[in-house]
Amino acid sequence: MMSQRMRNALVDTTLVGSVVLLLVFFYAPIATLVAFSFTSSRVLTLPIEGFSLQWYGELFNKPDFLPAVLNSAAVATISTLFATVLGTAGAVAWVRYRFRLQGVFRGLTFAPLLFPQLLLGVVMLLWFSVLGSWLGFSTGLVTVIIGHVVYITPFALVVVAVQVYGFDETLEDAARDAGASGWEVFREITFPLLWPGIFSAAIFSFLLSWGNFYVSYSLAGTARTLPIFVYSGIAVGSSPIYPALATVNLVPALLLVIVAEVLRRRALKRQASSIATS
Amino acid sequence: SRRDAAAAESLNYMCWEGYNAPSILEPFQKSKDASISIDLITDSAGGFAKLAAGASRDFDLVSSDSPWIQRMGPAGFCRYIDEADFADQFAEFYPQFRAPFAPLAFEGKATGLPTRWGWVGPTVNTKFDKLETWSSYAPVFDSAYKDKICLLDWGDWPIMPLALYAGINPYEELDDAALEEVRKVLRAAFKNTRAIVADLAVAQKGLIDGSFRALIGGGTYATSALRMKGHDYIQSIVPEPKNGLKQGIIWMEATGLIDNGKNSQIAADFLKYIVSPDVAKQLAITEATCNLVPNSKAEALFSEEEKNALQMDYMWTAWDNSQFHTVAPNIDDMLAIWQEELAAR
Amino acid sequence: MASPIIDASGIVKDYGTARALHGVSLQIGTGEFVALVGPSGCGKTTLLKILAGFEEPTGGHLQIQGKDMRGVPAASRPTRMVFQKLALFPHKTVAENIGFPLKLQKVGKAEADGRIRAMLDLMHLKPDYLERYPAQLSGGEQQRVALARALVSQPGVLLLDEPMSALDAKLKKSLQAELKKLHRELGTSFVLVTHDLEEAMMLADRICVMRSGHVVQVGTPADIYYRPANMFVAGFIGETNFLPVTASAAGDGMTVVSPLVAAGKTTIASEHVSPSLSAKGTALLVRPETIRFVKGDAAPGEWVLDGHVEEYFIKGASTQYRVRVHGLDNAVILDLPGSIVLPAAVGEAVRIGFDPTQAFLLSE
Amino acid sequence: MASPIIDASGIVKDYGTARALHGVSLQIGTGEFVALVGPSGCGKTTLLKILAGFEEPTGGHLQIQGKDMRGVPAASRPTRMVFQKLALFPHKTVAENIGFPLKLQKVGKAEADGRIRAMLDLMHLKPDYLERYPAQLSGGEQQRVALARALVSQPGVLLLDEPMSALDAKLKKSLQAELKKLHRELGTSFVLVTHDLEEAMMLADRICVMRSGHVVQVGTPADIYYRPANMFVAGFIGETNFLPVTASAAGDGMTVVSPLVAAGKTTIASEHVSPSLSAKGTALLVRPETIRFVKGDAAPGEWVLDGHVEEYFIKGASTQYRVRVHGLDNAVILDLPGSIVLPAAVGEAVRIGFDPTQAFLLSE
Amino acid sequence: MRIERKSWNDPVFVATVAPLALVMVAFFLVPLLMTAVLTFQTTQYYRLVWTWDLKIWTEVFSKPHYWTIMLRTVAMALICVVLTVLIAFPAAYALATRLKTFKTQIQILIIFAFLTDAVLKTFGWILILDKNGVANWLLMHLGFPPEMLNLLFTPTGTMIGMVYNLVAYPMFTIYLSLVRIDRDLMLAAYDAGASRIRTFFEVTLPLSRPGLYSGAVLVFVLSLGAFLEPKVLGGGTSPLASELIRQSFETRVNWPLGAALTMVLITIGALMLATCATFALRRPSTGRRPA
Ligand SMILES: Nc1ncnc2c1ncn2[C@@H]1O[C@H](COP(=O)(O)OP(=O)(O)OP(=O)(O)O)[C@@H](O)[C@H]1O
Ligand SMILES: Nc1ncnc2c1ncn2[C@@H]1O[C@H](COP(=O)(O)OP(=O)(O)OP(=O)(O)O)[C@@H](O)[C@H]1O
Ligand SMILES: [Mg+2]
Ligand SMILES: [Mg+2]
Repeated sequence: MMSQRMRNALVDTTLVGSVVLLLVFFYAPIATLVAFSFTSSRVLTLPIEGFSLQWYGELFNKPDFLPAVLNSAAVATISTLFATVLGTAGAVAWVRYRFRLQGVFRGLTFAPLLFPQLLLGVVMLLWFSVLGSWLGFSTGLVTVIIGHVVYITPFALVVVAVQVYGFDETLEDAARDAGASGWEVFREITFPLLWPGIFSAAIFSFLLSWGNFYVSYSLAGTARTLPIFVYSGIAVGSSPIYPALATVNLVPALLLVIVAEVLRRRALKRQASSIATS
Repeated sequence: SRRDAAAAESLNYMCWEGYNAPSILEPFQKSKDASISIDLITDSAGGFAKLAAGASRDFDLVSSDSPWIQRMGPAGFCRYIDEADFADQFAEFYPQFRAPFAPLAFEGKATGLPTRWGWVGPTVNTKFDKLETWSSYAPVFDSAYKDKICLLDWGDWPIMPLALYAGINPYEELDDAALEEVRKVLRAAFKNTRAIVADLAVAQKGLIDGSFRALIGGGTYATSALRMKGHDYIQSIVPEPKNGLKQGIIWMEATGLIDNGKNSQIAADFLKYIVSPDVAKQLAITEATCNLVPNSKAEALFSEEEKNALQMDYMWTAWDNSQFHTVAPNIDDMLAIWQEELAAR
Repeated sequence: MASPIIDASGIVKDYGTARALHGVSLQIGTGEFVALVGPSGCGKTTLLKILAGFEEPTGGHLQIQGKDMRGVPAASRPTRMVFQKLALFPHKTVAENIGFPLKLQKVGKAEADGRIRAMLDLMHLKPDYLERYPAQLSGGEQQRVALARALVSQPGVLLLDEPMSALDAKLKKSLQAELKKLHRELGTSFVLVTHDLEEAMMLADRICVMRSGHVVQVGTPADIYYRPANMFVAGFIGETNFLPVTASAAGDGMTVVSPLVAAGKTTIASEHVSPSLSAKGTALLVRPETIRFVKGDAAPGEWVLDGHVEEYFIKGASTQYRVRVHGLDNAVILDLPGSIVLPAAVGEAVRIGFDPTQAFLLSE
Repeated sequence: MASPIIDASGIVKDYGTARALHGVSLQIGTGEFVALVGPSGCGKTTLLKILAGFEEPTGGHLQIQGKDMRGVPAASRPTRMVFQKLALFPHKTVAENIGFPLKLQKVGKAEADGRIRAMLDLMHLKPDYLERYPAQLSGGEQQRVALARALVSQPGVLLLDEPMSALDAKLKKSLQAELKKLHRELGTSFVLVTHDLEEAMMLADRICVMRSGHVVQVGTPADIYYRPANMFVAGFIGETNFLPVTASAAGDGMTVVSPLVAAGKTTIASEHVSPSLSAKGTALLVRPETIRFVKGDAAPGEWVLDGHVEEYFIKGASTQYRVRVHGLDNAVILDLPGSIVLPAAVGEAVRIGFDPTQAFLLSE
Repeated sequence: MRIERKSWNDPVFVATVAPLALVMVAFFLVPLLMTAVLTFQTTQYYRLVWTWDLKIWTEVFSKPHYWTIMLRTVAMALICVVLTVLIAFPAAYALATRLKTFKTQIQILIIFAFLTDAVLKTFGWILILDKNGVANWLLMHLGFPPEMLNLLFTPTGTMIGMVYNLVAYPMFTIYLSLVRIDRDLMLAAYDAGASRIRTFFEVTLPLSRPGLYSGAVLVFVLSLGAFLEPKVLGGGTSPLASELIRQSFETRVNWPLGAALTMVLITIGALMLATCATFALRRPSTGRRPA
């Protein structure tokens, strides 16, 4: 029989190992892309021939690359905002409230999850062109955002619902008792306590919006987002500019990781010094 | 952009990658004081679907595969053009493309102008296979090629060559017996198929490293860019006629004017511009793909390497041994069979 | 009461099919200090929550400051509550927790800081706890933070649900004194749920005794202790000895006879007789501290019983003896002032005596 | 102690940079009942958690049943704990909560059911609570479920962190009696953290008094109460009066002189003198219950002080008087046996007296 | 958890619920109804013809291959749910309990892995999984026989891609549930004599159910809609429902068929979820009976 301590060590190693393996898993294709982005050959075959940075130059020289990045960022930011706010409200209504027509509300806010997104885009386009001919507008970034909000909000809702579930409302009682109005209770208690869920929901919303192709493609009109840029390029044969794009993507991640580490170190130092002086 | 606001007219243009090259668009925008917004198609059917869902209201021009342009006439997305208005352009075309040009006509009315072309047959890597091996589609069904065949998942493209091999001309009206033959040939082909890919990059990579011995349904569109980069051991050929039935297929891209009620003159000007020799040359050689163009005057503008990449010495042989890719009357039945056989695999 | 600040009548509360309150009526005067006591699960917390507005009563009426409270949210009521489970905000520091009501009232930063520090002093908390989170405090420290949060904004009615159960004796004493002082100074009404009877008796103007959703008796500490409505109240509030007696009306008072005592017949004045006395089954309530060991002669009129010491506990200020007496089911409990030299050992035969006229007569 | 079941020596515990325990040493004998008392935040819970194996001590040694406990997980220790915050499993019913340790021991269903029901009876919980979830119980009911869960599997050492703070007096008494009975019957060691000094004195064989991470005194209840190591222990355990005196060695005992009392000089036997007495600042500890109102003559040797009644509290079994005496900063506290007729009113001039030879001499 | 009854007369409540409800009614319900209406139409010359007949539904119910693909999709989705949860749980648990120091960095790295375009990453997987790709190349250099792994263009390849793209969802939802569990509860279980594994199954796992379930639901619905992975990594030879719908919609330009298949997919998904929900909710997950 294994000793208790060895077993614990084994469990710890397994757990930490699972995270490490997961990170390796996540980054395996990305690392491969990064490696291939420096090839001097146009065709991506092993072994990698030569080294060059030409694809980075080509990527940034593509006239529609930067606009696509900007559009994606704008769409993702705005959609995230809406999806998170609506999803949070929806999650609270799902889990904590009982009201007339709740079944309908639940069905309506959940169903988009089940709707295949490529069809969602086309059917919404159908509807927007009807609306557009009545009200005189064309599809563009605004319709993309609406599409994303419809598509993403249910995801945000589910993620926030995890946090709403089992919420200790005596804390809200305590705040109300201290004289807080409904809004103050929300701002001071409910929101901060739901924050981890809301934050995760926001991140998921952003990622879903950022990476969405089909809904954007159907609703964007002549505007382009990053996935549209990638898709339409790759469909006719890719060159290493797309792996180069994957590398470019990593830069902010690494910067953020470093910033987080610096912040953590600084917080630790501050804490230590404040304890020392008190 | 600032120019959008300043420009006299703006055009919304749905097209394949390549048509949107700045070197093509910029001069036109400057000379006509117009601004052009691009929506890139990722596959022809998808573009059609998008227009069908109502996007046709917002577009002025479309460049896509010829059968889809041909469909856009009766579907009501494209306005028919008067071939007389484009007499100067037709005059510069190779004779094969001159008006009246049936492949782009519906009930005698033209739906657009051809802009690029090529042929579909087996695409092979001559480092692995001799060209003669592929003078017929037979290896597709040969167990020696098990798991080495790649079909390109571009709608009807991969179905047509296989039907031709089965002795069925898919561009004619088909009866149930003929459809049954198509079903059999698809089923047989799927046995050796390693992958059905929609992504040229994947197909090209497999072809170069030998994991695919042949691409079916891609033709020159899938390979000319590779040849341009020096991989000229990759070739698209057209098999010998079989029992009198031509086994190759000529594909073509065309550009049409979208029927959005504006009847824009500038759109028609662009149509003329895009088939002019200088522009055609640029359209032929792009970063992603290289293709032939119908304008005969452009031929003089190509270098020797470019001609080699485009397999120009082979083009009329291919033409002579090929069917023309148009709207097949029973395409929906064949696609349904394709779906069914795939599901049953 | 001229104008009760809280006027609850016939409050009923059901949880699903279980009834937690069966028509509770209670008036609390302005500036009054009322203690709520009763066995665990009798509905004390439920009643407080209804007063504070966290639970809607299933039935009955509730007025606070003369206004009907139906549908009035907790935030709009002049009540402030200390929760039994504290309900400290886990994401706020101690300072933010205590300062929360002030923040809501938009009290200036400087003043708020001052008041928070004053509360901290009052609660004997170290100033460097201000930046800690509740999870980093001990149980008693958390309770003090909860108390501070409720007190800091000087509410109209303070509802306290066992606010001092996790505090040590010394601190409890000092906070009890502070609470009493605050109560006097602020003139707010206090409703205190407590299990500590000494606490209830020391602090409250009136005590309300509850039992399984009913109010059994409301009265001053002396009423409750010396004139309990029935054996439940008597037994709940402090230790008791019940001596079965037969009673008969005799002029102003009652004549009682005990079969256990030799000269067991005496007359008890009417103020020592429960008003709700019923004919069948009467008992004499003899408090442990009124019984003594009879060493020499019995005092005149004293009832004397023979027994032997079963057990004793040194409780500190007093020593508790349990004396087994022939003819009684339960041991008789005596509370003698503590002393280093114990008056009797286990097993020793003793005589115990008490003055029956100082005892209280009630129904079983 | 021959073979202590728990032998902790020099236990140190740091939370970040804050030190919660500064080298605590404590031996607990097999079958012994030890109570842990001390001000809030002194480290009682921390010590229990280290014994149970939830926290690794920063320093020191811990042996349980003779085995070193370093790295031994909680599950493998013969200890069972009742948590201060209960830690009932919210997703399990009452029956599942109580039965959890049995389930882990693979006790058969029938037997487990029987034992769960027995615990339920013991804890005065209704059988229909079995299917409820903890959130549907009152605070006291939850505490009883937590107790039941700890007791059901009859552990070797039971660690109780304020297990009865939310219980009403009557229930507390009855559970205290049960706990004492269980302790006798099972022969397990009990370590009880409590704020209720009466509880500690009644139940424990020995009491360990802690203060800000240190053990101040360990001893029997009588030791702690009558022979406190210093003023902190004295003040913490029960009410105290300290009379400043000057002391000088006199044969076997000490001669003490009080400037406040006319005939203020007497000799105190050595067993009434703290062993750790230091020269400077000595005080006489006079327990409130040993002081009386002197109505007629003082008894021989009695020290008498004049003062007036500042306040009194009816505490039930006793009545507390606070008498202001000229020359003393704090009011003198008296604990008189309770009675319906009060012996003195607020403001009344009184004489109070006590026997100085029964008082205890210690350092300030 | 206390459940609050709300009335539509309560303005605050209306303000919380109405915007979402309105967005969904205006931009989802209408398209959904349009989809339903579409299923009763036919096409001619790639244009819709308004007919109101049951032709499409007859076709859907008479052709078994649609149902084969639907079943395959559901099976793949269920496998994917199981795999992602099995992978995500230990990682989420480690993140919640062990890796406190590097938590933020790990989270950032995971998030940014998802900022890279899915198409690109899938392409990256091709470069890895191909017979002469990175994985086999590495294995060969480690002394394994050449071309040992043949995962590309197989259903396993599809599954790798699906797990890759979806595992982050349950990981985050489970993490959210785990960090909320009071540590004392685990201590209480250890104390009662439970091993770490037993504690995990008795306390940690049941209390993390909200995260587990919602993560599973997200993975399930997203797997039902998976199209990229089967098409690219699966080599398109065993298409799933989304690809079927795409083909009907785009290649065949048969919208009524695509719409009908969509309705079938939604119905199957909803039924599956409803079944699982009744099963899962038979036992309450936070100790409060479902009200
Ligand atoms: N997680 C923590 N982080 C920092 N400090 C802590 C933490 N837990 C406890 N402390 C501190 O350690 C000291 C001892 O805490 P402990 O909980 O042992 O006290 P206690 O004696 O049980 O008090 P109480 O009677 O109030 O429950 C306290 O000052 C407390 O503030
Ligand atoms: N949410 C609930 N669902 C069902 N029954 C409940 C609920 N809350 C309380 N009860 C029951 O209502 C009764 C009264 O509960 P309450 O909390 O008011 O008791 P309490 O007097 O405060 O007790 P304690 O002194 O133990 O805190 C108890 O029997 C309890 O079991
Ligand atoms: Mg309560
Ligand atoms: Mg504690």
